[in-house]
Amino acid sequence: AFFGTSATAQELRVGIAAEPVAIDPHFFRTGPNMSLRENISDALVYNNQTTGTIEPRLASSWEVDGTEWRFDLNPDAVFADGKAVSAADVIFSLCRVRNVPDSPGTFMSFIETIEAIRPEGERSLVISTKGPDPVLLESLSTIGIVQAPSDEPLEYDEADCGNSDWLSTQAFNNGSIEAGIGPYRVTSYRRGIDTVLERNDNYYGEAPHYQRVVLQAIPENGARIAALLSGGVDVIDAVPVNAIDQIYDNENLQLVSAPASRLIFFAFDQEGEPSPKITGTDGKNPLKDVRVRKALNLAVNRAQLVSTTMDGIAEEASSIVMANIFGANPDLPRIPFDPAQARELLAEAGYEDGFTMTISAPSDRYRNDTEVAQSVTQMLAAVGIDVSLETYPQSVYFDRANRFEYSMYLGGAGADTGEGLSQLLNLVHTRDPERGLGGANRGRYSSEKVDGLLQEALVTLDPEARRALLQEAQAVVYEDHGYMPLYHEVAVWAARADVHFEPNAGQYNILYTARPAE
Amino acid sequence: MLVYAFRRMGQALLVLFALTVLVFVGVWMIGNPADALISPDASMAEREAAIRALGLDKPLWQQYLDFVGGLMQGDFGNSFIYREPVTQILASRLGASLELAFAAFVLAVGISVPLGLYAGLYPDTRLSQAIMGFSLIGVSIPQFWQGMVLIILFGIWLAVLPVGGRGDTATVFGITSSLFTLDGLMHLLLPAVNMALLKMSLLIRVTRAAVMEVKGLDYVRFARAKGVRPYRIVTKHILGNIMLPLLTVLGIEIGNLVAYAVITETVFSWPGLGRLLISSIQVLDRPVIIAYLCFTALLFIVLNLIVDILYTVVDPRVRDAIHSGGAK
Amino acid sequence: MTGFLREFAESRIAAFCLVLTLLFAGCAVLAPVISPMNPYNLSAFSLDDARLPPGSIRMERGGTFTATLSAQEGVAEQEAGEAVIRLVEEAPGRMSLTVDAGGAELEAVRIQGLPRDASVEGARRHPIRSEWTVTNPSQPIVIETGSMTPAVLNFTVEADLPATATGTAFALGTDSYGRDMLSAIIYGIRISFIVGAIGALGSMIVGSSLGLAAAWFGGKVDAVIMRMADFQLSIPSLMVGLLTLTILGKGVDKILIAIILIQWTVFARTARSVALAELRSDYVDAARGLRLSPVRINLRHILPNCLPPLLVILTINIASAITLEASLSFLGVGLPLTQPSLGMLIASGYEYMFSNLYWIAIFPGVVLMLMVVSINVVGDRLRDMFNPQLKR
Amino acid sequence: MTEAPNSLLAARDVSKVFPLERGLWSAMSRKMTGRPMRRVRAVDAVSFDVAEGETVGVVGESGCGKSTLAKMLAGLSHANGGDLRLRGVPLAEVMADPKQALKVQMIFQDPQSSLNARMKVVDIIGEAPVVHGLIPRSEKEAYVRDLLSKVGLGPEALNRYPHQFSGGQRQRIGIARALAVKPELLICDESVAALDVSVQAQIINLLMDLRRDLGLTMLFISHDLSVIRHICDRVVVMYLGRVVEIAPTDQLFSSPCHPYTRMLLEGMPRISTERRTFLEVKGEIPSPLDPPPGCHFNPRCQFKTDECLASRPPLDHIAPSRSAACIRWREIG
Amino acid sequence: MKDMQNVPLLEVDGLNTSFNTRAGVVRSVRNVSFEVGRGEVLGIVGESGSGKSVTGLSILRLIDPPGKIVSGAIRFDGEDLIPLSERQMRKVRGARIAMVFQNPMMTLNPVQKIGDQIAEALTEHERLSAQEVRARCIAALEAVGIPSPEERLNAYPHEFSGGMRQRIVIATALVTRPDLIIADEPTTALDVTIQAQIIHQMRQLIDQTGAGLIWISHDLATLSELADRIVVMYAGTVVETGTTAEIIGNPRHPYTRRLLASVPSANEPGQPLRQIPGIMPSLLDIGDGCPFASRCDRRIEGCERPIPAERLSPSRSVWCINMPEEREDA
Ligand SMILES: Nc1ncnc2c1ncn2[C@@H]1O[C@H](COP(=O)(O)OP(=O)(O)OP(=O)(O)O)[C@@H](O)[C@H]1O
Ligand SMILES: Nc1ncnc2c1ncn2[C@@H]1O[C@H](COP(=O)(O)OP(=O)(O)OP(=O)(O)O)[C@@H](O)[C@H]1O
Ligand SMILES: [Mg+2]
Ligand SMILES: [Mg+2]
Repeated sequence: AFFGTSATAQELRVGIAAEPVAIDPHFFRTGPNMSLRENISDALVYNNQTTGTIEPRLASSWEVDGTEWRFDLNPDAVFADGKAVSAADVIFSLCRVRNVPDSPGTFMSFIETIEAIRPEGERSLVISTKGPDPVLLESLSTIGIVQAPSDEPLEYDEADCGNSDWLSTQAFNNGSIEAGIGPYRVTSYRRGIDTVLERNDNYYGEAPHYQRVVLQAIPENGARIAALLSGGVDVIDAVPVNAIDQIYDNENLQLVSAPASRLIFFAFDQEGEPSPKITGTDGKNPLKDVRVRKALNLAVNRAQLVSTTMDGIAEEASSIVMANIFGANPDLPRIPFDPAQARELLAEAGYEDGFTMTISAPSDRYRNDTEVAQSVTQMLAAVGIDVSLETYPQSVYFDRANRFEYSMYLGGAGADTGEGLSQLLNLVHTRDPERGLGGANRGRYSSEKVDGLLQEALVTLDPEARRALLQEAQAVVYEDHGYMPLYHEVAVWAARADVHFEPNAGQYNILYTARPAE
Repeated sequence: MLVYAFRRMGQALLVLFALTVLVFVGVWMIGNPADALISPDASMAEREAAIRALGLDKPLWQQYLDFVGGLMQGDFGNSFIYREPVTQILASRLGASLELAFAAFVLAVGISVPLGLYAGLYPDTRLSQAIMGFSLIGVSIPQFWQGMVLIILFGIWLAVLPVGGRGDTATVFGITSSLFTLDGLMHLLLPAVNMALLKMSLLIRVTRAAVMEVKGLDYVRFARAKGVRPYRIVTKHILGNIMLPLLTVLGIEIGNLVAYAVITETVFSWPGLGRLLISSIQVLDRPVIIAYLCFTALLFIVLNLIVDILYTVVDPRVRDAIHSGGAK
Repeated sequence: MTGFLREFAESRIAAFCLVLTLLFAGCAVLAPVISPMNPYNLSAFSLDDARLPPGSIRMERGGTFTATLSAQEGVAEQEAGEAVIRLVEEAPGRMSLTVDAGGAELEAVRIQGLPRDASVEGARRHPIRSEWTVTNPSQPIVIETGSMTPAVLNFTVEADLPATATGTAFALGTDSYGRDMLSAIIYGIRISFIVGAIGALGSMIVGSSLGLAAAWFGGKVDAVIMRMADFQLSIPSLMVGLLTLTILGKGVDKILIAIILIQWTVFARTARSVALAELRSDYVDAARGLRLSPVRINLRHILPNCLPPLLVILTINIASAITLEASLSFLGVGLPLTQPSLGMLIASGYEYMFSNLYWIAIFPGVVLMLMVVSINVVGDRLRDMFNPQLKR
Repeated sequence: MTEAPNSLLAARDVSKVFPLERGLWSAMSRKMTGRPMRRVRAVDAVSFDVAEGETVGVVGESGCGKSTLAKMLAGLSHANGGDLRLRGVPLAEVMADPKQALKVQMIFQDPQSSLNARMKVVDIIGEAPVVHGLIPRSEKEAYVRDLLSKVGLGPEALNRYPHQFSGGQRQRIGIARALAVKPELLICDESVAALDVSVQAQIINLLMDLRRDLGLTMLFISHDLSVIRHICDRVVVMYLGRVVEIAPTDQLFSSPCHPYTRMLLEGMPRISTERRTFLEVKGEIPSPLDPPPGCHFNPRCQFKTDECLASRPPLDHIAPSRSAACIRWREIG
Repeated sequence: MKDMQNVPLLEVDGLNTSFNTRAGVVRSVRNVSFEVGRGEVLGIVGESGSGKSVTGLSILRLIDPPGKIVSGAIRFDGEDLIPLSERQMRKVRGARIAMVFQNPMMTLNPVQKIGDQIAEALTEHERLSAQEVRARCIAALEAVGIPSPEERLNAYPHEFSGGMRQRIVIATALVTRPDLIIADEPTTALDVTIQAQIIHQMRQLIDQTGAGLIWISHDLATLSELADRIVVMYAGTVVETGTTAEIIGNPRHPYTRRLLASVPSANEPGQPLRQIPGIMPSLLDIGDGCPFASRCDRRIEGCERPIPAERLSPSRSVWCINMPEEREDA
């Protein structure tokens, strides 16, 4: 019910666009689940994407020596039954990630590099990785630690760790098992309606302000705004672009935002010959020609796209990794908007009359995705390409993308772990299903040089050296015009003016820092 | 007639069978549930793991056989995303859907049939014209628009009604519903009105058209010649004779109210079945879709049966027609 | 014919709505001729014109001067093309900014990159970003610098020369792509009218035929048709549409097929129910006695008597056909997004409900409303006229 | 009974039964209580012949199955039993051929429900002849106008709808419709009942002209005995679904053989300036739902014997082209 | 109330009823006047379409738009019905004046049991127990000769033959024991024995309660034996009124005369019946002259002008300016 009760000092009501599908922190790797997990199930460490730092959580301290990571657990952290968190719980949790019953999308990729885990007494453990893993902490920050059913630590291996009782997801969902230790605990979870959180009074860290938080599922944009305007909720997430102005003008409300790491881009099919959605080129794929890719990049007026189509709720992008994120390359200049040169380049490449191309975009995946795609379509049309747009709901869209049915398609890729390497590996590394690389690289951009740089970064622990490698890789992609980066998203929340709500670059709803505004 | 009922049941089974096949093939044609479920950024290995976990790596016919096997034991399978029995998921939404449908139905029928009667009886009065004009609102303004206007009007400007969600529930006679609490009713009002408006225009118009047909007939005049009260003329002689089209429309609309309140449920964040269906279609959650459609198919078949039986109750002539098999 | 029209026009409102309906039909036929702009030609409109309110005139952008200021000692001066941008510290924490564009009037000055606690007098701050916009700056712009000290001055100033009008007017404003709303609506009417009218009419033809057949033949035929209807009814319309179009591909004709597949059931069941009662009338026997063919008896004798409720459903289904097309196109299986129907315009305009751009949100809806209302009123009037009981 | 040599229509033991109870509930309750299904024997083993060119009258109490019989003869409803032949060919076969079938036409008793409320008179009458190619479409209006004038309606009727006419006017539209397709056998179900005598005279003259000129055969159902007497060659008298007497008209009127026929003739009103006392029906009027055993007429019959209660009296051939279903016909006739 | 005895039960005075059609005004009833006394049977005859039913409906004010009672007075028991409100009129209909409609097929509601339809006429006017209502319904059905009435109460109209429906309608009219019955061709579908039964019942009612009866019919024979007085209508107007003996025995208006000549029994069997050449004029915008003039062989100068009534005796008027001589045999 979202009306009548206003934000008391005791209760915070949040209208969320997408509800978590489970309370189980290991069940399903999607934004809403991970967002909830941040509040109810602490990981070993916290990845503060806003500041770009890793903060202690269940692990009060850690040290690294090559492939050996040693974590000391916070002795104050206790589960609901009063038992302190132990190494056995951590091992169990990491093992469980591989063995969550029926998970539709696991967190497995975050623990792939872990070779072994060794408890050192009750409150310490050592994780050894297969090779140097510079992003282990970021990876571990995504995995909530739940209480192991038995005190005896498991033997960590890549299979089932010799265990069979993995705690069912239902048990988490119906509240018979706690999701772990967090500032809040879930007291009621009604799918399609709401999730109610109560303050965890045994929490070892700073106590959150609100006694109760109600997360209300309001997927429809208008309904979510209406709920805020009518006072039914105190905070909403995923504020749609078109409503920003009105909320801004409303004295009782405020907007908070954080740049998010997700890059929205167009990818070019650089392998198909002919390319599936291009005609009028005698079977050639013009997108394999760097001049054409450059021409397309120059044809797009990113400043206008951001200021008009996105109404300023985005950050123009020229390369893959967002400025705040580890590995960003600030030296790469803006990609200029130069339609004249674009036409010249097209002519030079032999397409003075352009060519016919259908570009593809999802209709319900990213904020404003169709509008953005259509704006770009318009811009490409303006440089003489006979371009049209097709859009699909995501259930159809990505299936086709995975079958390489597009020539130029709209995509988005974030830095899940809060640093650039994973994003780059996913997006610009040559597609290599075996090793799980280039998974999002459905245009099949491929550069040996980039691959080499990224491989090296993968085993470079020294941050500065690694940063340089990532930056250089991006410079290569930039020169190659391997992608058409458009912008990085900005996450926006709206809240009542009397509520202090902190934005989060990971687009998570961080509830425990919320409090009444001064 | 008993045979008739059995035959209808047999036909229903056929319909259900066709439906499940259609959904399997349809979902398979539309896209891959795995892609709709997992994050597009996920790695290939994870994707394949997920596909295996969902059983989508098997050939389609095998998946279907597995499904039918489960069905034999009364198991509709687990939802792809929630990994919980779909029957349980559906059941959790049914209450909200039914009460919304009920409220909308009561509103729609309670208001529109009298209005339609009036407009049909006195077509030339101002009020009738106003009713007819009003009835156009329902059809001509898209429902989501209407919903938002209601929200803005009553939720934001006047701020007298809640704008979404289901209110408190109470249990009376073993039925848990928000119909029994004030808060629940307040929450129910706007969505019910939103849903009722569209049905109302339909009902007003069907009623009016039928009344205009019937009111000039001799038996209505004869009833007047008997000195029968206008009220009784309307209820017995006119209503009785316009029941056929009305019942048909109602039969379908009740089904639609329960099963496809998607727009209203979305705009008003009502936790009903319609929204579940749409989100399931979006992510191609096949088990939910199938169970859902089987449910609605049964709903419609039963409603249709009831309507057919009611036909024979309200119009004895139809009874003859059905039994003597058409025109012959 | 004239007598018919005169009779029709006895209801003023109906006459007015007939004119409107014809007007909409005219839009459907003549869209390319009457619309000021071709909204399907993507290169014909530009984001420069996006979101202009109704009555705006297309503007040719003036030039923009951009300068990034970084100077010390409280004074900065930067040349940007023909303009000179100066910054002077007036008092601690207060600076004044002048843009000298060689005497030209400026339309707007945007200042980006100021710290969060800075502010600019008389300017509007962007809701999210640190960007301040001063419209029509005549005097020096005063900046409260907040935590920024003159020593580390580092922000960007953009100054726009006034735009010049080039003549094309947007009577109903433009949408977020810079597309003329009026043209988009006219073209949208074209699609929606065709889809709505033909789709619903087609459904009525198919549905009533099946319904009549079910009533006439009874038995097996009845069972098969009615179970088909059950089958169809139990699949949500959106899903039927999705499946049909996924199998058949895109296109107006395919959408029409989908609509007919979806809508025939209501017609069929209504026609059947009324026909069942009519079949008992002597006039049907009389027609059979005259050895008229069953087709003829059904179409010429029974159907007209079933028509009143069918017509009601028809007019209502027109609206839902239009909405259905919009949803299907929105899901990407209908018509291309770049060729929006009225329904699509409404669906996308709906996103602007809570924005200040009322013309995007409301106009298409108002037009649809007018269209549906007028079609309905015309339909009602026709029905009344063809009701012999009301005949004089 | 042997078929007459020039027999056009021959009915042998034709029956029609209407079930009275339908529906799930009554079916179930019948199953449980073992009660037999209730039905109306609307037409019960009726046999007679109509010769080519002959006009046969059918009289009988209301509800005795005349309309039901007429509909069966017109091929509009199926008999439950017995045999119907048109010129020796089973009726079902005749009806399969539209050209042949058209030759049998019926004028319905109820002029209102037999006229389609949504069609104009010109279409009601003119449709079939045009469809069957009897006249070209262009001549439809003239043809209909001509027919209308024959039944005494003016041309302004052409474009009106049925509800705008008086009862008699509607009846005449129905007559015109049947005549429009040039039938050879015309079944008139109370076709002149609603007409005033002057119009009735006009219609009867018209029918008699048609009979004379085209050899039209007619089955003429009526309550008006004076009309029957005027135009019929033979008369079939029915009572409660059965034929009780068949006789040439003059013989019937002069010497009725069945008590019911006698009662009818006695009750026949005559134009007079005297007031008459109208008598109540003597005895109980039997119900078609629950007909009395034996002769159906027995509860009202003054000649009743015990035998009349026991078995159905056969339709005896008592004279050339005369039959009666009464065991005491000799005493009565 | 003694002086009321002199007031006729029903007095129709200068009634005009028209239908406003697209083609023009159909003047179905023009200047019709007649009286019905207590215990009296008034017969109305006339060409089909001459306005008999419309007259009957006008008395009960049941003319629906586009029809309208244009002028005239309908005094029932001395009280004019025209100015009454619908509510007051409702008390008259059914209870005091009952009507039997012409078309029995359409007069009964197809979806209501006939028992309810008969009972309705009672329960709307009187407070009665369910048993009483049932008993009276059964009695009424018996009176009109419907066999096994108890069971038939639960049947629907389409399960009856035309004549049976007609009897049901008559039963409905009789069940309230009204003061005046307007019977519009009530026995056309009935055999003479049943007709006699029905007339017998009506007569009984009349004799017992002093009710009046208007009997609209084409059946001159029955009328001649039943009616006290007869009104002859033609094309919307009354052309002749008089006692039955006067009209039947000695018709004076050319139309009446020719009408009587058309009766089959007045003709040689098998020979063409005597008919009136021509057709009734259209009632559309019909003038006030003699409507029969166009078909009349005695037409003279002046027939096209309004025809005054010729009062031949206190009970008898003829609207003709050139009426034939009295018959010798009368
Ligand atoms: N609704 C109407 N619209 C136009 N004309 C009408 C309407 N109802 C009746 N009439 C006309 O009024 C005239 C009188 O009709 P009415 O029913 O009174 O005739 P009638 O004397 O009862 O004839 P019948 O003996 O055939 O029943 C007819 O000519 C008829 O055409
Ligand atoms: N559809 C039906 N269902 C049940 N009974 C019926 C049906 N049609 C007719 N009957 C019954 O069959 C019997 C004969 O009816 P029918 O209409 O043939 O009589 P009829 O001789 O034409 O009488 P009338 O002279 O009154 O028109 C009646 O008892 C009637 O109740
Ligand atoms: Mg009959
Ligand atoms: Mg009449």
